[in-house]
Amino acid sequence: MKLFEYQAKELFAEAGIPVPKGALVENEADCAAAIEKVGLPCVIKSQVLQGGRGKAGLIQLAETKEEALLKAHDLMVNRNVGKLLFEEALSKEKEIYIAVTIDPVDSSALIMASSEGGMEIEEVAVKMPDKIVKERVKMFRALSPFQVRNVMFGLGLKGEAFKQGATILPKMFELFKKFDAELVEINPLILTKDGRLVAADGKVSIDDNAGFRQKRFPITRDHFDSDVEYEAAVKGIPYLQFDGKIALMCAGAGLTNTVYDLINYYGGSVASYLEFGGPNYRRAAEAMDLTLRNKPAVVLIVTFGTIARADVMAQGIVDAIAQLKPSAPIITAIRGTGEEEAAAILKKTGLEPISDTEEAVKRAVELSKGGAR
Amino acid sequence: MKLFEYQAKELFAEAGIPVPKGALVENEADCAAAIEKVGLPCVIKSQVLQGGRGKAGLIQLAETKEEALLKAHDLMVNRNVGKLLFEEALSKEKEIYIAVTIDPVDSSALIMASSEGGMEIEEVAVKMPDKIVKERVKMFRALSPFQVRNVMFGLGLKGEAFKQGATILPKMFELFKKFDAELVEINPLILTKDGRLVAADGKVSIDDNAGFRQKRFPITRDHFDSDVEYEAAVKGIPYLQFDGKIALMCAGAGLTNTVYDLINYYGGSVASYLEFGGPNYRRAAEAMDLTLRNKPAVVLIVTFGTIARADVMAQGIVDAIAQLKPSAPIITAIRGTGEEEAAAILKKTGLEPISDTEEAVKRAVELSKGGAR
Amino acid sequence: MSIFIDSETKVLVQGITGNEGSFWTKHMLGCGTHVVGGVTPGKAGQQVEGVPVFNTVRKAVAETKADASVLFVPPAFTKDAVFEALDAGIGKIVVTAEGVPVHDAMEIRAAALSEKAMVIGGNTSGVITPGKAMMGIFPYWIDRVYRPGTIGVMTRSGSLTNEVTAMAIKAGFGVSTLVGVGGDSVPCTRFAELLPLYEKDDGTKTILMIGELGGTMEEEVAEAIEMRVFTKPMVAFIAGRTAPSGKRMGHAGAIVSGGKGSVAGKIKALENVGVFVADRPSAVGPLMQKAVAK
Amino acid sequence: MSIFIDSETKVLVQGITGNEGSFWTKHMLGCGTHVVGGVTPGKAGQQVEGVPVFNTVRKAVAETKADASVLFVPPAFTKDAVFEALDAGIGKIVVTAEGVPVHDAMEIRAAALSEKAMVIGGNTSGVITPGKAMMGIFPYWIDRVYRPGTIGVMTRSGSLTNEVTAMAIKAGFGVSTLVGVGGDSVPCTRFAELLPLYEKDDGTKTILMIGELGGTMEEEVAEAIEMRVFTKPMVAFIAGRTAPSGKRMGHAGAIVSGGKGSVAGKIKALENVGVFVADRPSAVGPLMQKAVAK
Repeated sequence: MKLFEYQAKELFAEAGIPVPKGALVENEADCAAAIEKVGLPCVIKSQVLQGGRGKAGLIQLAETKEEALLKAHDLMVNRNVGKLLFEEALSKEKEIYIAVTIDPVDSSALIMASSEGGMEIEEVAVKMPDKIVKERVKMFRALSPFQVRNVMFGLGLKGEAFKQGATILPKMFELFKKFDAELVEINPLILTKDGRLVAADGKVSIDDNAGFRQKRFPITRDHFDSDVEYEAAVKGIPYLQFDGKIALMCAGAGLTNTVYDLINYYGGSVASYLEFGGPNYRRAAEAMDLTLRNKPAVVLIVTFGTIARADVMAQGIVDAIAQLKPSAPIITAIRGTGEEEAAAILKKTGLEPISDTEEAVKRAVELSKGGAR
Repeated sequence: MKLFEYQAKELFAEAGIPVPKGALVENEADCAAAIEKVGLPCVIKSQVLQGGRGKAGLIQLAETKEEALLKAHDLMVNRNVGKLLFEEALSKEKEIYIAVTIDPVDSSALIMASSEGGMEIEEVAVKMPDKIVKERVKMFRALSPFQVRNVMFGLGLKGEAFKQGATILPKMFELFKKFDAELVEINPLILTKDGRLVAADGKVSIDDNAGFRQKRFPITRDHFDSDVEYEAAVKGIPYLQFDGKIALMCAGAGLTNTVYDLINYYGGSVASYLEFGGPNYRRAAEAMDLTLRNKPAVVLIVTFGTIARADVMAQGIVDAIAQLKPSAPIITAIRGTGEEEAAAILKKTGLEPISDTEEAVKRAVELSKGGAR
Repeated sequence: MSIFIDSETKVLVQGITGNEGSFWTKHMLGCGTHVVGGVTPGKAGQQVEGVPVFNTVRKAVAETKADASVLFVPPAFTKDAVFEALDAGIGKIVVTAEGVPVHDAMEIRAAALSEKAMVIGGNTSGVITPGKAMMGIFPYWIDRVYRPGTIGVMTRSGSLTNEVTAMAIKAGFGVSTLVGVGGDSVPCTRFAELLPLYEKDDGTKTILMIGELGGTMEEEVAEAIEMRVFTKPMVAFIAGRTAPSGKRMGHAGAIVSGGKGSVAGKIKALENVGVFVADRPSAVGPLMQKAVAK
Repeated sequence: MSIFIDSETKVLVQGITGNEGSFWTKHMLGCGTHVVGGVTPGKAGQQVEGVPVFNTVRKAVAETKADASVLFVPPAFTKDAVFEALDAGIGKIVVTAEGVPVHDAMEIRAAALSEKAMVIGGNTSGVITPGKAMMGIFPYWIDRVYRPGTIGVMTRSGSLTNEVTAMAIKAGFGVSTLVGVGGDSVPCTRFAELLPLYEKDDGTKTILMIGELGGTMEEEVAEAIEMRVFTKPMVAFIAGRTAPSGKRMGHAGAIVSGGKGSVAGKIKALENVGVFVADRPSAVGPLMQKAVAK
């Protein structure tokens, strides 16, 4: 789960990593007080998870109070941004990129740093790979002081800035460990004209699988683009919403991705992606309820040899249909142990069991384009 | 540095390891209040570092207040014990040995446990090695829950006692790590008749080399048998006091031990052991001052090829003699670079330089027995 | 004739007394697996499907000489259970749990590498040598998928494996050993690390690799082929060719971000070293025939 | 003709700009050591005795191809400095510092073992191949001790090494390589771990082991001889035969406690496997002649 910038900075501040003076605002009425608190000029930053906020106009600089209020109004009202972070504007001597992430091959923590802060690290990696300093920290080992020095010398820092950087990195590493992070990133880490290092932005991503021991930041509606995605996440059912016509209800992520591909190959479009394999096979009704929210033209159900018998899955789907009475046509390809019984069950409800996945996809695409049912 | 029992138990209590109700007393006048606090019957435990306190009569059980006061008086006045720890007497269902120590070969932390608590582990190792449960914790790894279970199953614990033991061991391990301990031992860990596990005794030994980061327990006069040993320790000069006649001032621990052996071979006896090699070679006067405190019959100085030139060492000794004017005869075997110059310097002060260690030892032994100078 | 597991492998089941553990112990026995013992702390002395239960892996190994272990242990306790197996000298471990924290998986992988052990998973169906033995949760009874043969299958998926493997079987082939490395972002064993085993195995003539978007595992396979670490013919199917960037597609590891992990990149890397890449499951059968003929 | 170090070994000096570091750099160069670089964070660009100084070991290795490093770093920073050297791929490290915490030494030893590196020390004079090179703080100029020859010396002591080795030299011998494993209770390399190196070294005909009370290093040597890991003749001198139990005799590792580590036990173990044990330094020469004749 990605944290919002203000949450990341909350962690930074607690850990002792310098952050700009800031104030979080959820109501337009509080903007004036926020500006008062952080001073002028100030930066107004939309608290949304999407990348490229600057280019998208979601981060604004304001010189005067009036300008700040106007821009905040625009973001909150016209751009529909729920939370704004007001921050003091910093003077920039230098911008640094620094992050702690994971290296799944080496299974180590990977520190990446670059003196080209502000740029995306992927861009630096392509354009000037020499500018990236990498330092791997072995599992079971602590971050050693020599590794911190390697990074700071690699960034070309000197004197006071070296010392400050050498205290910031271990704190980032500590957060990485303590919060089961997949990423702790500061970009840019600004060296101000008066010689301070300050985390001007912050990205922290926490491993969803560690939710049982990382309870501080619960998922919220703000983390998702739609109500349904949020609801599905709360229910623990993998679900993604798109703007096409065919809703997928498949068992197994790999199979779902394959069906997604096939729909595109055959010129169809996907309305939603829902995976109800594994332990979710008993939750056909819940899954179908979510699936129908986006008003798909067709529902396509594909499974093959899950832990549940095919007939059990078929019965679950039949029950769900009886309960929810979907208006969209339903195409099924339910295979595996008990598939004959499954076919019989489906037929009884008027569904035609299809045994070949591509056949089922073709049928769904035709139907989604208004073909005969 | 070994901690006193009451210090170990202070750490245990802080860490959440159950200890008996206790009260530390430094003045006889406070004994009554201590008994009041811990209740009767009570155990009165002399806070000294020597082993085998029970057999030596330094731990006493008292049923009544009068008995307790009498025994405390005896320990403090007749046995000259400075600190007494009064503790509630525990009912014993079972006694367990459990310790975390180091394994220098495997370079792991070594947990040793035995259901034969109360006995010294070395004795158990000889008499019933099967009763010892060993669990090694690799460096860089945390103590894993499975290892705790291995120990608790190995001890044959069940139910509530298993659970309590499984919380105590990780706390011991934490203390071991946090305090740079060479040993954290509970012997016995008592299972009381009402089903509680309580640390009835505690030994913690902290690595002297970690003194720069372990400052909580400073060395005190109580840690040493004599004032001189305490003073030498404060000065950082390795010194041991014995009751023989020849005081050793040698450079290098190995050479000192060899001279110690040779003196015994030749029928002599050692008054004190002082090592002034390494960085201490500039401190001849301090070293000689300590050496003379025990009023030795002879001072024997042996060095061979230290970092310092032999003539520098010889000059240091000559200066120390001039300053301290020792009455005991001094035998010197100072070899290495500049030994000719050293010999000349010594001769000038009336000392006879000897080049062979065994020769020097023989001479010292003769002198210590009243032989001609 | 197989890698990782055959009917001689002495398998332990950690978490054997749980619902999943006992259910799949029955099925593992049913398909021929030599399950010699189970471990659940505090349940020593019990039996599950005739298999003796021990309190600790150390004890179980001492009594049964087990050399492999499959875990039915919740994600929160998986790291401890794997460490317990490694500590007891077990060199082959399968983690079925879905939801093992990434930091735990990294520690498990690091420990396994340093102890020259192999941990398969998490979030996997496990390993199966059809007709002989399995460690995990396969519907081995589906004959049109789990038929013995000479294709080594390695996969990141569950159901998709059935879908794709069935296509190869339909074309007249069978499976030597199928290994699911799992769908997590840090699989404890990576595709490329299986190749030396398949290379050495006489029973494996070709490989069917079922990959998907995200990560770099398929690219590493291409590198291994380039380095001639692996020389047998290979067919690959990679799901997620049309998946949108930045979305996590079901599996934790199935995400393209910052331009990394795209299926197009994987296909290019594989085709460059002579791997036959199927664009859809139905293409797998014909390509496999072509690969074998090579 | 030597173990661990010869005149080809490219040596780095960590902490080179300190008093000790610069003083001994001069002497190491003086005795022939190929000192290629030094490391002191923040002092890159300086020179010490003509040797270039770098900020990090990684950089120093990249520039100089150093394959060994000797540390003149205070005990509190020793662990970090050793880890830095290991991380940079250096396989031979000498720690001269006295007072390295035991927990740090344990971590160093564990890291070195897992990375197949050798860390000598702490609390040692280091390693010297007389006439060729040294890493450490030996008074190599004392000719009646540091004379080239065919005896491999391994020792826990400093001055005692001079005392005892001089006796062997006096009897007509010389030293191939002398390794001080140090007097700490957790030496990062143990006597027995040097034996395979001495066994392989053509320049070493016999071993002189200078041990003392405490620990089990001498017993491990006896075991290695028993296991035929080492087959050359050996003379040993063990200090502390008459030392009282329970007292720490100078070195951190020199203590007999709970009946463990007594010199009597060591001598018995060694004599059992044919080691010639000298009861005093003067007995070493004659025994060495006897050993060589064997």
